[in-house]
Amino acid sequence: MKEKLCSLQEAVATYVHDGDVVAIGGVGRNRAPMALVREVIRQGKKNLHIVGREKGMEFDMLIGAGCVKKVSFALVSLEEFGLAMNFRRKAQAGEIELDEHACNSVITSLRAASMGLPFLPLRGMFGSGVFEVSKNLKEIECPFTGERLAAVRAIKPNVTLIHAHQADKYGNVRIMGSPFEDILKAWAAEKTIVTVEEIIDNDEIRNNPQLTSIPYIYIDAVVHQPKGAWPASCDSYYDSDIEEIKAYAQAIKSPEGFQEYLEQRVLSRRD
Amino acid sequence: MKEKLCSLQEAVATYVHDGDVVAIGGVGRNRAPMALVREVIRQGKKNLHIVGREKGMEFDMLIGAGCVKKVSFALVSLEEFGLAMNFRRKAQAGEIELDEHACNSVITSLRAASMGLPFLPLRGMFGSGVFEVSKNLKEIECPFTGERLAAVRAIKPNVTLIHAHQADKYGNVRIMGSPFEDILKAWAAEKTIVTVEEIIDNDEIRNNPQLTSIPYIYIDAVVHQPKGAWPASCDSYYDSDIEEIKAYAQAIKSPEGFQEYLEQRVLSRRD
Amino acid sequence: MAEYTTAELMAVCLAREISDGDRVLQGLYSPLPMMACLLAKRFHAPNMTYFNTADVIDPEPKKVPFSTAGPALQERAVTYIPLWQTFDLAQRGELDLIFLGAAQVDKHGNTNLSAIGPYEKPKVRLPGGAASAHLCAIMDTVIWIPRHNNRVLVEKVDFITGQGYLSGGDAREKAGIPKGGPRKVVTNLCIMDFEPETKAMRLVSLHPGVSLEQVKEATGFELIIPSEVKETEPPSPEELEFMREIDPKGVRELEFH
Amino acid sequence: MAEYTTAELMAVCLAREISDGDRVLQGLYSPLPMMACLLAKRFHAPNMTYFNTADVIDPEPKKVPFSTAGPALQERAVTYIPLWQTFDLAQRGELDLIFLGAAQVDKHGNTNLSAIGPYEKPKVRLPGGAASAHLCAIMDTVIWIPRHNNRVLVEKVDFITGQGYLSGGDAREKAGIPKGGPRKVVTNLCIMDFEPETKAMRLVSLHPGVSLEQVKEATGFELIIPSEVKETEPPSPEELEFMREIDPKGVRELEFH
Repeated sequence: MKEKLCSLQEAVATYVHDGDVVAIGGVGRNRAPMALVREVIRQGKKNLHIVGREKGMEFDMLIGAGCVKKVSFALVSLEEFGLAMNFRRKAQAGEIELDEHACNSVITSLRAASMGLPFLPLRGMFGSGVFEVSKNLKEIECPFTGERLAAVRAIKPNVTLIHAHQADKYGNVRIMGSPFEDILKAWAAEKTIVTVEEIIDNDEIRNNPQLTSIPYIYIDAVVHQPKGAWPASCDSYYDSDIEEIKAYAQAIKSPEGFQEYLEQRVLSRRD
Repeated sequence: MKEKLCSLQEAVATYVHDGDVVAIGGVGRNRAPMALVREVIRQGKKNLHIVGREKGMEFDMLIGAGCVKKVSFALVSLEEFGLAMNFRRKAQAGEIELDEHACNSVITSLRAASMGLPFLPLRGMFGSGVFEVSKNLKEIECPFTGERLAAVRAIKPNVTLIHAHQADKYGNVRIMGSPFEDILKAWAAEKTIVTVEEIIDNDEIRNNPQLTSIPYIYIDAVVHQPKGAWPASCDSYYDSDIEEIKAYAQAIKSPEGFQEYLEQRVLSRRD
Repeated sequence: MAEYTTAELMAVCLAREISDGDRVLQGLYSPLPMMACLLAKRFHAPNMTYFNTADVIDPEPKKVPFSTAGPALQERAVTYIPLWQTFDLAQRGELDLIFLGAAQVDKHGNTNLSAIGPYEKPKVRLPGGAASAHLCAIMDTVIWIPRHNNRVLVEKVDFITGQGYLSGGDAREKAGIPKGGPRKVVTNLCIMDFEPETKAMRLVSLHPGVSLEQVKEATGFELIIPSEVKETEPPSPEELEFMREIDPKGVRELEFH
Repeated sequence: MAEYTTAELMAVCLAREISDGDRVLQGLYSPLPMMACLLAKRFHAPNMTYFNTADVIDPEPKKVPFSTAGPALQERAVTYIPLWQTFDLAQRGELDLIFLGAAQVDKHGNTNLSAIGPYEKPKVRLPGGAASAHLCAIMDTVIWIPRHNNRVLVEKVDFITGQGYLSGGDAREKAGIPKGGPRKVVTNLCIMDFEPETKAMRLVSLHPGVSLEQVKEATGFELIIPSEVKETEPPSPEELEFMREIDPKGVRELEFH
């Protein structure tokens, strides 16, 4: 096992490249890897294809900051705090390519990649416009039963960004709460960066192997980043920062408001 | 949540029926649900289609006892203690139907069922006689890339039999060691019976939800059966009983020897 | 009778769709479904199984969180379960019900959360339909609409994100998605279901104080009005007390501001 | 030089096939591969990743168990990993090596663990090939044979359970399984590899004390004999000491009784 501790800056500089397919952890505003997302923006990465299921502020921020070319998603929203206005504006202006999915079809895309397969079958989908407009969903027949199924094309991320609770320096990661698709995303990706609240000893890992959510083989960089999900929540460590999210929801109502937020809360700061 | 505690006899009488597809937990002689297997034999179940990856004494015993019509398997062996002679004899005599697999194709059969799909794709398999002779493996093409893949037909067990470490009375199960395919088998099956070393309180489950391997929704009967894997091992509770397994390996060298073993060690006893 | 808000009434209407023993999934940004699951489990369906987007089964939260995937919704759960496993369960036909929101719903129960106007050049790009294009095709759904008006309840959705009965009748069977479909639509004004033959939306009950005319005017298509239209049963004092105790911050009211 | 058994020599031969950083899976009923992984990790490949059929990664057992899926092989592991996840990893091309046993192996490295005689009416029904029909098609393998004789090393296997180079040459490519294939065959007499063009088995080294004639006689096909045939390097005293410490009950000798 090799040591993989590095800084946020180094992790993003090394493993995130312009044009990459980037899977992002968490759901809604829960365990979103916000420090990593802000660093991607500060480093001015471009033409990213971002992938996630039900995503919020982090997708909207990357899109607003001009880092994104394509979005594979089932939902982009700030939940009860309002609309992801950067997503909406750029989508309406045709400035981002949308690869719209159902939750389970985008999950299945990642699942196919995690299994090393170019596609996986899925039930449902027929009759939805999402199926009809998609280039990544096709109809197939079961070779045994003749049933009609959807085929879902694999999405293999170049890099996955996640925030977790604990890891040792080799990258044995513990998620101490909802797993979401984070584990699947780490399996599927070529490289995975994890920010963690705490670095723990390898002995702790070995004394409780049941608690290891992602073993070191799937992890390429470990960044010790307490509060790395802020203003998103990190189960049992902190809840989401409602005031900050409201401020964001307010700011993105105009492009100027977003620009100001970006300057003040992202570009002129360091995580 | 409903209480699901019952006796071994009751569990097998209620949930295992002649002709059932039965998935059996454990690997080799590790965490094989031996008490359940012996009870299935005592109740004289017939025409079972048994399913597992790398199986040992429990498959051989069921086959020898005349409970089995069909076997889906990748390996049946007593490992270093010798051959599964009942399996060999009945196979050679054409008295059981063999559905031979690679480990991953039989796992994929169960995985397809656990996903509610009639088949799943798989790489590899081409060039093997296993692929050529199988009715449950076919060649397909990826609808996106054109790649040739194997399609693996789902196997949906009517009932899965597993032995685990702990459960509450509702069937929230903890496997405190190697998971093998036990979890997958419980997901895939219509019904699952679990024997456990210990019954624990529901509060213990709720205080450590990370440790629940199989939630109650997949479990239909919980049997408190300490040493329920004997003579197989149960990780961290006991190792396999080498002397008993050697005795079995010796006994099955002849049909008469097996019959004697069956009488003395299974039929005339209760677990 | 105790006073109650429209949100509280709608929450109990959703809860009543849950039978004892049902397996129900509550999605993201779903405060009313969250309340409905907790209500059902507390009162009439103690053996229902509650799955949520905090990826757990049967939590016992002391207070509900703002985000319906928030950490508080994990409390005292029996297990963590990634959503993909719950979807597998749905695909095996073992999930009984999911609640759906929508920006538009049409007379056959099709829902739109993708785009207003043409899909490729939308006038308004919506957030996306989350689980709907998959789950609506394979299981029963109940749709909740906090703002019943004729921009939301439309003759035909601009885009089918979640499958209702498509063009009605046996259109689902023909499309290859025979199972499930929308069972009820619960709005701030009334409860509706679907007429069995045509699969067109039909009034079931009016909420207390709401008139038939009010509903007709707020509905962008011709709603089937049966001979008998009941009044929706209001929440019981016990249900109200429970909601107010578990949700002191008023998460259930968030969609109604 | 220290005395050693054939099992010990074979274990170090297998270990030498593991490079630092490799990801290696040890299967069921695989005492020598188990020893090889532990040896490699202890000596020349500390950064190899060791997967096993006890469903863990990188255990640090104090003593090895009889069953190579036994509980002792979980000790101080970094995680549990069900085998299906390890197979996913293999399918993604991220597993570097697996060791295979066989009842028959032919000159192109095809292995048989299914049946002697016709498959449908076998003279001898064998236990089955475990992972081989899947993994042999997608990755590198090393075959170990404790009993090198001409009933085991045959011109053509009765049944291909695990794919070697099929009929040789570019047969794998033509069959649609271009990646991987058997790299070495390690027996109780010698080490062999495959001639790059024809993919026919070729002698690499003779174990100390074994003659070329002995190997030729024990091989059921014409083995390619290169101009230079080395002697297999014996285990070092440190390797022997390690094996004897970790395996006092002689699990490594089980196949040689």
